[in-house]
Amino acid sequence: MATTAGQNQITRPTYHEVTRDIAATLGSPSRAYYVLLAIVVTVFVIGVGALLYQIRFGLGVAGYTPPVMWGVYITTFVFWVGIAHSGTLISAILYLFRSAWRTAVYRTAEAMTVFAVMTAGLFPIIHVGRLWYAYWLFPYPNQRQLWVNFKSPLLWDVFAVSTYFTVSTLFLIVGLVPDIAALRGRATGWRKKLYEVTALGWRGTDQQWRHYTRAYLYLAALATPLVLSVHSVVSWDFAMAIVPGWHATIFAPYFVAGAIYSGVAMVVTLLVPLRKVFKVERYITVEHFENLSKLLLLTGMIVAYAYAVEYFIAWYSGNPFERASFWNRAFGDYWWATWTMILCNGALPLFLFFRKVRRSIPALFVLSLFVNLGMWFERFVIIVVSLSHEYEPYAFGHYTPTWVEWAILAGSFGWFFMWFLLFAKNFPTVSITEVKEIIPLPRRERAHS
Amino acid sequence: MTTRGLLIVGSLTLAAATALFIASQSSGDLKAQAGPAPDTMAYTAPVDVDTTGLPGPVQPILYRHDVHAGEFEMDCRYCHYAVEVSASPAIPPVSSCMGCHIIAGSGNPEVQKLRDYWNERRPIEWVEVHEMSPFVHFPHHRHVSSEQGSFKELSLVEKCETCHGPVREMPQVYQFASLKMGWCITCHEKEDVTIDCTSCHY
Amino acid sequence: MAESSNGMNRRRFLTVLGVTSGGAALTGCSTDEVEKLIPYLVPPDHQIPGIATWYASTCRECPAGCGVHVRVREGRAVKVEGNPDHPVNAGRLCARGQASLQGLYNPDRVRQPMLRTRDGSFEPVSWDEAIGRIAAELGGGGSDIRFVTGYEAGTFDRMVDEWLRAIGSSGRLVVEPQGREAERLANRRVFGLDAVPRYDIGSARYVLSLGVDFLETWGSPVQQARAFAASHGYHDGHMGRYVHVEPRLSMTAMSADEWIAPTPGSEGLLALAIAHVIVRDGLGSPPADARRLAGLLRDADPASAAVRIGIAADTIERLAREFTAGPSVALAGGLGAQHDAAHSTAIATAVLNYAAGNVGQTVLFDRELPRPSSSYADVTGLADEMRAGTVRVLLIHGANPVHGTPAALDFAAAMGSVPFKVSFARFMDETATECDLVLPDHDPLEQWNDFVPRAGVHALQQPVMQPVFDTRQTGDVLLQVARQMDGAAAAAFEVTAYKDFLRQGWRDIQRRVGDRRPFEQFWMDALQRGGVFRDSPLRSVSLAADVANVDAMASWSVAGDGLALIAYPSPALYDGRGANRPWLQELPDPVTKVTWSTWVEMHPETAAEHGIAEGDVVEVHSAYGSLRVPAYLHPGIRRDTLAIPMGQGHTAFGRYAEGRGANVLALLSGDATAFGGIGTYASVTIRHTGEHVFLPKTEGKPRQMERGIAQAITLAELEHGEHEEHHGMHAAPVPEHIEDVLDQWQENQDEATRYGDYEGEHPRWAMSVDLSRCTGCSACVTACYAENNIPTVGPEQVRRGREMSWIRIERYFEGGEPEESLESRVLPMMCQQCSSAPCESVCPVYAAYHTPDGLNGQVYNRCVGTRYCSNNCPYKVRYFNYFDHQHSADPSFAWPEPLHWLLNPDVTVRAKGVMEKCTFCVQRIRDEQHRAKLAGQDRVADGEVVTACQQTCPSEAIVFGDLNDPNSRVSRAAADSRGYHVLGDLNTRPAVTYLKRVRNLVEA
Amino acid sequence: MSAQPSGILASFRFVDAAAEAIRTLKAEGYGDFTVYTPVPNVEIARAVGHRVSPVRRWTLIGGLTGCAGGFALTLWMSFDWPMIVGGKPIGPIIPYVVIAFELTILFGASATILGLLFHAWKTRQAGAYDGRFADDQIGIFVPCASDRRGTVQELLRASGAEEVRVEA
Repeated sequence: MATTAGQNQITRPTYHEVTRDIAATLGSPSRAYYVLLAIVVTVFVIGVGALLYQIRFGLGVAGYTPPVMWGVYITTFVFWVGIAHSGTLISAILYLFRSAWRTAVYRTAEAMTVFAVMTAGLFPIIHVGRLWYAYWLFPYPNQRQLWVNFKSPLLWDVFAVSTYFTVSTLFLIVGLVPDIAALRGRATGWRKKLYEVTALGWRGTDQQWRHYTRAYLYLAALATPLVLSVHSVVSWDFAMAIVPGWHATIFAPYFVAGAIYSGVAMVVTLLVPLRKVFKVERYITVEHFENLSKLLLLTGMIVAYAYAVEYFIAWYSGNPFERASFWNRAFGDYWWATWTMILCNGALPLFLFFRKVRRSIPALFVLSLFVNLGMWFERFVIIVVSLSHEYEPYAFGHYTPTWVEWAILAGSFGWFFMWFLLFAKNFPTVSITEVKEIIPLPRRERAHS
Repeated sequence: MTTRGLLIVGSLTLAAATALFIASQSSGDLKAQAGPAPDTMAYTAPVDVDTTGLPGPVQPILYRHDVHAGEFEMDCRYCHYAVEVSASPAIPPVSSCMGCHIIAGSGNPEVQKLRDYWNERRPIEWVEVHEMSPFVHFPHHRHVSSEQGSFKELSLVEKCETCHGPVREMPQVYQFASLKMGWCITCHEKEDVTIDCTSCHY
Repeated sequence: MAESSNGMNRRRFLTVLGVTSGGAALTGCSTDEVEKLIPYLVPPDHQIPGIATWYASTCRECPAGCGVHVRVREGRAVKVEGNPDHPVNAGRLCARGQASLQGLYNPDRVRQPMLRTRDGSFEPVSWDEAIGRIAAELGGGGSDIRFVTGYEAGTFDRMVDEWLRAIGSSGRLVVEPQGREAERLANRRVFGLDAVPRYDIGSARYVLSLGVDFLETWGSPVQQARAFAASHGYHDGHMGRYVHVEPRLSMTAMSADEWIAPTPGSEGLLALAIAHVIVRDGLGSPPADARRLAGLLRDADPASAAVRIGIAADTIERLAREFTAGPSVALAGGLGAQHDAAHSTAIATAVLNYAAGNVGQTVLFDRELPRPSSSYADVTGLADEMRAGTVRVLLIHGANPVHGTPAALDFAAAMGSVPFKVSFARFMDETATECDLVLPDHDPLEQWNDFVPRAGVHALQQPVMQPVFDTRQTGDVLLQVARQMDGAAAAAFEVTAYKDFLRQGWRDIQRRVGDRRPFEQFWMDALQRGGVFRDSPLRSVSLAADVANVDAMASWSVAGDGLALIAYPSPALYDGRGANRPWLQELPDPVTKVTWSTWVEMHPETAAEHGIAEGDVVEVHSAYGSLRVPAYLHPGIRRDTLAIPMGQGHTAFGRYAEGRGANVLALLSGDATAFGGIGTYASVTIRHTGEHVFLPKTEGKPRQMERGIAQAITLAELEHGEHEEHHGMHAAPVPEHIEDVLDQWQENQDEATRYGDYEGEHPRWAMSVDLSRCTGCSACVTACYAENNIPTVGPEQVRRGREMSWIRIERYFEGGEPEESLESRVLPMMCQQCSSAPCESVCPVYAAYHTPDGLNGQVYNRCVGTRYCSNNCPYKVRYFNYFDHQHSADPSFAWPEPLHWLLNPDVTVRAKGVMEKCTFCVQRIRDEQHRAKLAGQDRVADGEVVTACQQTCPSEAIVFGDLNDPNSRVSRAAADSRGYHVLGDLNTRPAVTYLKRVRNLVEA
Repeated sequence: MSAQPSGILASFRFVDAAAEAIRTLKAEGYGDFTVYTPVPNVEIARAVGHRVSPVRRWTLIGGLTGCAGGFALTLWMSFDWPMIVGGKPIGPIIPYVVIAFELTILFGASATILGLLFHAWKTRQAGAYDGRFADDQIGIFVPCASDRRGTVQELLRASGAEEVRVEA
């Protein structure tokens, strides 16, 4: 049992307090919550409207300009898949490493993962020309007797993303069961029914714990390689192509690091308001943020390093196409996107070397927003800018997104936050059981002496 | 167009024969009702059919394939004259109907309809029975002239029937096969014909 | 022809058939709406559904009069191709010819007779009413009746004359912008002969063009392109040399080995100076009396001339030597070079040709001279007459003077004072809208007619299908009018139908060509072959008596410190008559690659001086008017020169032409030049308006960044056995041993992928493109649009780079820095059908895959639209349907009724959201394979499959065939030492082999 | 769960007390008691002394099935309608590794969950329960016949149970 709690011993709450405080987060929320919910739902609906418009008239309403055949949609797809990664990282990898501080934040991260994948999964569909046939990408038996092309990285994506969604959802649910059991008694009305069902008859008997702990361990063990594979696969969508600026061996680690980077940033973005709104500062403390920001710093520097390597290899390989492509990135029509990305992802995080910044929650919040922005632009630069300057100079083109694309992008945020808000209101966003776990059960000796 | 020339000559004689045959027995209908068909006939078409409840779309004229192709054993190519030379088999021009029906079939209301069309110089708007998706190219000439696999043993009309079904017994033609891709492929694989996509899709 | 469909409504039949075949929408599942099949009442002769019938006719898109074969399916003309038997074009056709179908099916055709009402609008009237009306207006006829036609050489020409005579008038005018007035005048002066010669470019080894766009609009472009390819195309070690002299780098100039940009208007002087040197040094084999030219040439000594031309004197000396080294020809003329002194250019050229002994060798005069068509001076004359009110009735056929003459002339206003004006236009163009009665003529593809493109060639036109609309052939209308008039007019013609009149004429032709057969035989034979073709006897010419005192020194020069403006005819739109054909509008200009609009070509430095960037709207001022046009920065134009193409700026003429660009004629003088033509040069000043537009051009970057995409090599290098062009592809040199390993590996992979690993013997379809023949004329592009149902997307989409042309002509510039000659290269880029195609492996649903016969198959109905294939295509030859161009209810529908009748029933029309691309005309391959199989052939023979682009290429640059047949033409071409694969280093193993362009440069 | 058997339900505040109680119970030969804890606790687990959960076998089998299935699926489908793309072999192994890998994870994870549900269901224990056991109390339920109740209550109190009550 991990007795070395990441937080100082003085303010350690008792089991009862934990249950009470976290159960309190499920009470009727403030007005702000509903306002927020209303806003995100509206944004989501706008996005849906834009999508319907696009379906009616064709993808031409988006800004695609050959040779740039992939644009904001794929950029956003990669962005959300990336966001998803930190969740599993925190819940699985840190679990295997037995790092105690994760317990307070992993539930949020995990929920974020599930909803981020749900969002990401929509974009390949939105992006294809005939989305009503998107299901042809699945190898299902059909009268045509045709199958799919497993050599295509897109197929790998289909499998990777759907696997990732399934596993991370299972992971979330399994973690929730004991908590729900703990809340069962306190809830009332329809929620009581809900919890009684979803608790799956959990009582915390010795046998249940026996199987539970094992199962959880193996899930974590499986999720760990999965999280690494998923973004590697996503990166191969690009690395497998011959497009200058895509065709690079560094892509898999580069993308994984970037994914975790953006994911952690998003966790911070979510936790800061969350701990205020639900008054769980006692459980999600500055210590947690400092740990997160260390993670940010690490991954951020890996990403920055990857940028440097890309340019170096472009020069060192002597490949004229690569050189031209990267020259165009830095000084071409899209210089602004490239430099936004470098500033947000490479430069700003360096402030995290200062302990003051790491422990200043407002500073972290702002920084996390910048990182989110920067990571979106990273994908934009990789996808759009590389495509705009390929092999045929005659066929170079310049792509600018249209309002439809921006609306659908915004809509995706609406969709994501809508789910997150609904989750936060109805399920504990801090794990009751695991927070208790890092608090030792009272012992008789200590009590008497 | 020598093939077509021969076709026309051949089919005209056939037409003449048919015309005489019909003319010779003005009350042939009754005979057909009464006894079983003479041996000479492969198949006897029912005299009147109730179109309601018959499969297949209702046509502007109840053209009886079972009578023409079945009972009178007319060759498919008499009407669908292009089937051996062209990708599309051709819908018979009204004139080739009138070849016989200028004389034959008087008193038959359906024949009367035909004559009206002819006299009013109106084309007949037949309803398409075998609908194929527009992005599929089905070369009829290649199929009816095929010697591939089991097609070696088949007569022309049998080749037609592999896709079109027993048209010789259809008072009103209906779609016999699904004509879906899987159905095509099954046969192509069985007969060891190409299954290259661009042999049909382009 | 598709005759005798006895009253059955062909139109309805066609549309219905259109639904089931041609206009078929591509959807995933079959449509559930009920389709109707409508048979013929009586089948038209030799028409079998599903099998195309071909009719020989004549293209009337320009005066060249090429012979065509029209492909007719189920009674609809669906494709126009060159007539191989025709002496003019030998089976080839230009973009304008390919687009003639869009004239036939143009949705903006005048669908029935239209009469102007009091309020000025037009209302439909019956033919009888209309004809009655004309007869009434003509009354007893009279000399105050004027009949304007386009250039007609043949029976209709004769009929109009006879008809006019019958109604007692001689007021006949032929309005043809390419009047070639200057050349005719020159030959009058120099040889005493009012005619234009035939230039035998094919047998010349040295071509000197003095501003002539002989590959674009001048003379007979297709014939000249063929001849030029014969002369200049590289053929085992030999090729001619071509020098082009013009202030701007035109499409024709792009093929030149040397481009000389003289001071605008001074190219005549150059010709004269060359002649001077020839006579001075007695170079070559000049005719005996050539010395009579000495006096005329006296002042044209190289030294002084060079200064005025703006080149080095020794260049002139060199050109003179080159010119006389072998069979050569000098060309002058063309609207694009028609400045006020163009006649002295023509005179100088005639003199030069004579001095070099080319007359009778490469410059040939026919014995029988065509009827000289009237000049622009006559048009101005007519305008004056009309203003003076001495014209009572004006009839206009096949000409659009209101748009085609300088605004300064204000022809429209002049027409205003004519009481009754009749137009026989097929479209409501600027002139027709000024008329009181419009009697739509048949389209050339719907009518009986004939045409004499040159002496000895009598080409027939026959209707290839039932008229699309309620139109009537003007010949018939004239006969009917005559019959309604009293007295002489009625008696003048014994025939009642123009067809009979035509046949009468052909009885004479039969007599003249000395054909003994019965007429019907002769006639049927002529119909099938497209006419009767004889070589015409030549006449020998000698210098005119007073040639010595002809003044050839005149040259045009800019007024004051202004800039020279050149108004040149557009290769696609000609003088503007092509502007209502979407294919031609969307066809990128061969030089600037701009579509759907007008631009002003300007040298980058000139632009910089005025602070002008590409797309900035410039106001161009001349003495006669001003124009606002966006700038296009063109390195291939002199710093003191601007150029604007003709053809746009229509105020009428249908949805595709109206309100696009500007009409450059607004800047030109309304007066005829000394030689009686339009002066297409003007002195102008420019002003930056501060506005900006995005030019709808299809080009990304004009430089190929040393990527060796369009490669060239000099003749000298080839002779020295060098075949590598040095481009910067290998920045990091690969060591020898690695090189070997890579080669070995590539060989293995090539072996493995040659058949795409499919079992059994298959052909490997492949193509070769000879860049030493390709001129960039873009005929292949339009042919591809026609064959493959490619939608036109319009300027807005072109701006977004969404044009769909499966084959595009890439144009790159090399050099052009100060003190460095500018070289331009063109390269037709279509799907390379790679063996190891990057696009195939990334498609998740096998929509892109490799066929056993080596094609890079694209299954439209399987495509989901991930567009991954396009990202991964290094050649960028995959095109995506961003909108629903095939859906009639959609705003972006590309074939408004009846335009959809030209859809090729053998090719699926692609739907919204799918990727499409070139598949080497797979429908033609399959058809040939069916044919071969039924004919009992075991395989398709070489040359039996001909792709649309190959078929039409005027210079025969494209060869197509089976690479697995070692004896096929394409195999031999692919083995050529000039052969290379674009971006071959990517190991995509393309099936398209390009043969390097060869440049015949002078030894330094 | 089946009808609740009668027995003694004790609740502890201190984990070591509960552990001691468990040990004595086992020593006295009471095998079929149930321990309720709000969190998994090693000390308790040791005292109860279960063997390692068999769930891991499910994971293994699931994973292997996924891997095999992945290769089978891809290869069979490729050869069912062989189509050349990009001049590559019909059934290359390397790209299919990705699919096989993802299916390994998918099946492994799903099997683990099924295993958890199955075993948790198989080893379910009937007995009295109190909501506090999910909060901060440790509970022990000893099913026993009415005649033994006295001794068991004694035993549990002795090991330090705060509260012992009879569940009939």
